[in-house]
Amino acid sequence: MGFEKFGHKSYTALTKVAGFVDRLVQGELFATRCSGCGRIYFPPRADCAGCLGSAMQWEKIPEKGKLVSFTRVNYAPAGFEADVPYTLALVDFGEVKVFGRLGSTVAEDEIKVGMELKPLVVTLPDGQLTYEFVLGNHKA
Amino acid sequence: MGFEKFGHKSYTALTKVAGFVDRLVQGELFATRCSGCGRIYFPPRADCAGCLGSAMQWEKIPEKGKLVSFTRVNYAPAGFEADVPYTLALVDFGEVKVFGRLGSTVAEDEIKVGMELKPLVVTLPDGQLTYEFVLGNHKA
Amino acid sequence: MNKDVAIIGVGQTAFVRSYPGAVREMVFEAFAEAVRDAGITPREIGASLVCSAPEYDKQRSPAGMVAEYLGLNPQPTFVLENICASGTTGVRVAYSLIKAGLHDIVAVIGFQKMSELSSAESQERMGRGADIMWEAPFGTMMPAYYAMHARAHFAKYGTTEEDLALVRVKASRYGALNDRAVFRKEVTKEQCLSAGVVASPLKVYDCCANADGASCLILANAVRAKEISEKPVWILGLGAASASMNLTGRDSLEGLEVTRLAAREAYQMAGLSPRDIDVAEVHDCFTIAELLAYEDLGFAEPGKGTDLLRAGETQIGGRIPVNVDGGLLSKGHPIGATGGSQVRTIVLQLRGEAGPMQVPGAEVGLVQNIGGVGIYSNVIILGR
Amino acid sequence: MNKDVAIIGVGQTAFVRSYPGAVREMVFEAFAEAVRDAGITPREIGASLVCSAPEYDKQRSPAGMVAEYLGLNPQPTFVLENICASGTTGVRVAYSLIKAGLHDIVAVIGFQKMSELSSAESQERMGRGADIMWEAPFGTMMPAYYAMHARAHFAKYGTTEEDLALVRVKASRYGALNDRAVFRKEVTKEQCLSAGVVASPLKVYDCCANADGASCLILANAVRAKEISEKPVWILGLGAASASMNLTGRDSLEGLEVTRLAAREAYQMAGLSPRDIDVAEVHDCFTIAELLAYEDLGFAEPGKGTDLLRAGETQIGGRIPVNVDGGLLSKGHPIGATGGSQVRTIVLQLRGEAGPMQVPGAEVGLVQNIGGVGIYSNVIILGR
Ligand SMILES: [Zn+2]
Ligand SMILES: [Zn+2]
Repeated sequence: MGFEKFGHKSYTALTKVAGFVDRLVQGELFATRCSGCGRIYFPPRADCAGCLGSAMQWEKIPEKGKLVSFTRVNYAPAGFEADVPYTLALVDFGEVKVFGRLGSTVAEDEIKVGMELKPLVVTLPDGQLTYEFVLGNHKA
Repeated sequence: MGFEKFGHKSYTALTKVAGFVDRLVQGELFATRCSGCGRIYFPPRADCAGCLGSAMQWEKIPEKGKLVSFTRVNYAPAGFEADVPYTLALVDFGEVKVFGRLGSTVAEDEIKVGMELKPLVVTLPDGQLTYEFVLGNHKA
Repeated sequence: MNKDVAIIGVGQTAFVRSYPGAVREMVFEAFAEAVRDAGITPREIGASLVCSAPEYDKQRSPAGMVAEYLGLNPQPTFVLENICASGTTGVRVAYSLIKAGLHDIVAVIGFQKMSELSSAESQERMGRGADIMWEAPFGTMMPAYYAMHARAHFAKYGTTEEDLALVRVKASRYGALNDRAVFRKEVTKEQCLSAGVVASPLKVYDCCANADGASCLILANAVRAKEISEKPVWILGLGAASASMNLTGRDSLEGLEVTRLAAREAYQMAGLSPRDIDVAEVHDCFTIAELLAYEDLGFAEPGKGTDLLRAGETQIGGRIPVNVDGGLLSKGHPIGATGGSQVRTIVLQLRGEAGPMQVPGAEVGLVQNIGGVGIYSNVIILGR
Repeated sequence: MNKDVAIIGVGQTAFVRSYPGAVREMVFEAFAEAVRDAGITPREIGASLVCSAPEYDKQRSPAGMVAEYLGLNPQPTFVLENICASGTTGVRVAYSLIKAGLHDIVAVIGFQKMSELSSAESQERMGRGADIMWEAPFGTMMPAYYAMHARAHFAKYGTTEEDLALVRVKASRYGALNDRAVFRKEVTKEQCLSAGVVASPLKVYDCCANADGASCLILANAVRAKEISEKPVWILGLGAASASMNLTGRDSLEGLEVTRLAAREAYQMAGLSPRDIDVAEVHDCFTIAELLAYEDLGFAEPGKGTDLLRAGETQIGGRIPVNVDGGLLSKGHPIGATGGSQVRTIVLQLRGEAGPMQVPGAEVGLVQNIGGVGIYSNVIILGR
């Protein structure tokens, strides 16, 4: 349990990487790195697809990423209708990429593929935890 | 539409054999017979698996059937909880077999594989239509 | 040339907004057409593969229901699922069952009755097609993912919304000729460009139409195919691949590596190259997907798909006509039925029976069928 | 003797009431065990087949999620469904893909996390496993159907509730020895007979335990199998059949014709007869199903299964030991994982690695796996 706290809407409660949420509570976004072979994973995982080991260490996502692509959506699946429009984005942090939403502080007309972004952990009004991507000079 | 009126709980509204329900409304239980090759089907069908024709005629289920097997169930899926216990049965009417429930007028201790039964159309309290199997001497 | 397994019969219902009957009755239409087309009886079919995305169906384990209704008991039957690519995975598995010697003749049956569920139920399922742990919690849907691929292609190659509109204009022209298509109106570039935005840069006409429908293919081994069929269409090449469900696992978004890999395998097995293809059906669930397919299948160099499109080379009369049956965009996309419908179109083309959509003299055709947003890809090369 | 395709690796999680992690993490356990058992790396696996009854999973199209987590991209992957028989259908399809030459090594992955859904959600799905037009509207569930088969067998052959209890007593004895079983208590005949009635004449201990679990099998062609494995277990025979979903389409209820047909095919392909089988795993989702299997598989004449059972001939040391791993009854029945688990048990038996459950000197084994109430049946014969 614990993982149901992650996301605007959660579909999964039980996972061995529920520690991800504990770190969100601390305001930090983490990947996992395999202690056996050194592969790093985002999304975080309990098991390594490379060496089949299950010893993982948490590792913080860097502060500087680059926007790979994005879209502003006007339609949403059940449970997200009240959120539209919002912007989904893929951001490259070097060793890992991260998928999520762009923060509303990023003006629509300044969004550009290749722009620099950083992750920001956000607590939603209903208490759910998530993260979004904001400008590098964003002050929390 | 129309077929949603069939059964204690319906999962299907649209079918080309919705005429089955019209006949239940008349108090009668029907099979379909292929006009092309003469095969008879229960459950009724719009299409013949034998000759691939789609011309079907309605044909009444006979009044005399024999109990093939039965079970009295104490647990039920969602939507049927209030009905338990009830008795499910398969009855052989010669050219076709019919699956359904045994009427509550059939005493539990007289139920025997091989006994003679006839179909009886029943309107449920919520207006749904179904049929059950009752003793040959049952008066409607 | 591989001539071990052939397609000897094809069938398809009209794709419609809402089929006025039960799933089994809809499937029967496609099946009866395919069986008649093949000139066989259901008894001769050794196994049936039922291709469907099960969350859209109320019946659990629809293979049992379908086999019973079609008179395909006691032969083996099972369900195959690769979301939108289920139908062509059915072809791959049918080919294998036949080539392995387990069956002589196999039916590949695809269906979806999208109208079976309420709109609220559909909306609920749509969110669960992405990784439910890591992407679905952000509120994701298919158009958003393809929109991100489009945006990446725009950024790298200068592709524009007008290019996407050209794809839809072409699809609508052929869709208007196809009496099995759900969307039969021609649309103009201006209509496409002025339509509402679904997920930027994709607008309403960039998205395919949901539809109810069924398709059926009958495959046979070489001996039976030659006995039964005057115009068998041979499976020359098969390729299949997968990619990470999470976008984070993709190397780039400007194309689908999954299609490049599947295509390489299919060309290799067939001993053919992109230049040998006379007509193709590609998975245009969104306009951008057709452009990506031009490049991923080798019809154009990376970034040059727009040149091919703008020059009209993917229309009838062009170098490589693509989706001349209206594609998913206009023909409609009943998920489990789509792959079978694509294959049917190519089979009719290679037999010279495609009517107003015929590509003159087509001898070799290709089908590309994608599941999810590039999670699965199947490429099939067919020849006379 | 057919020695074209072998099983070179097997894995299984413990079957448990509620797995304390995500589906992908559960599947990983079985997969890692099978890959290590085979002595290969995931890269060598050409395709993965994911066997699951999808309505129990929140993730749509779990093949994509599973392949990503297990490092099986970019190889092809898809979902196969035959309800409870999904896993052995996976074996049939993997065999075909390999024998057809499309892949050298294929992983068959089965799973179900029954605890993923709430009890109310499960109850809702249970009603939709029967024909939703003609049987589900009466309120049907699996135990009711098997109860009707039991009642018919009782009426025709004089079988009793005590006979059914004997099946469960045997299962519980072996389940207690199996550290992967969910139910590890021994139960007595008296406990069985005095338990509450679920659907007459079936009582609580006549029904298998729901469970969470995953299984994995690695299959390879003959060349690779001999290179990689010291103890390959060969697929000697395969048989599969289907029956009408509606009970009205069955000729009789005293046995399952679907198993008789699948068995005939498997024996024929293997060139073997029931007398050649040293150990068997049969689909005992309910006690009556094991009795029917004795007869349908030819271990006993019709109506004589009870003689075999009462004489102890289906225990270790008897003529044909059956379900000596506890069966579905005690080991548990995580739907998509069940077939793979049955095959794993026979593979371990034929390798002589079954520990306290070992049947001495077993050389030929058989698996029978049923989907739904006799809708689908697969029979597989394995040999060293
Ligand atoms: Zn590692
Ligand atoms: Zn007929």
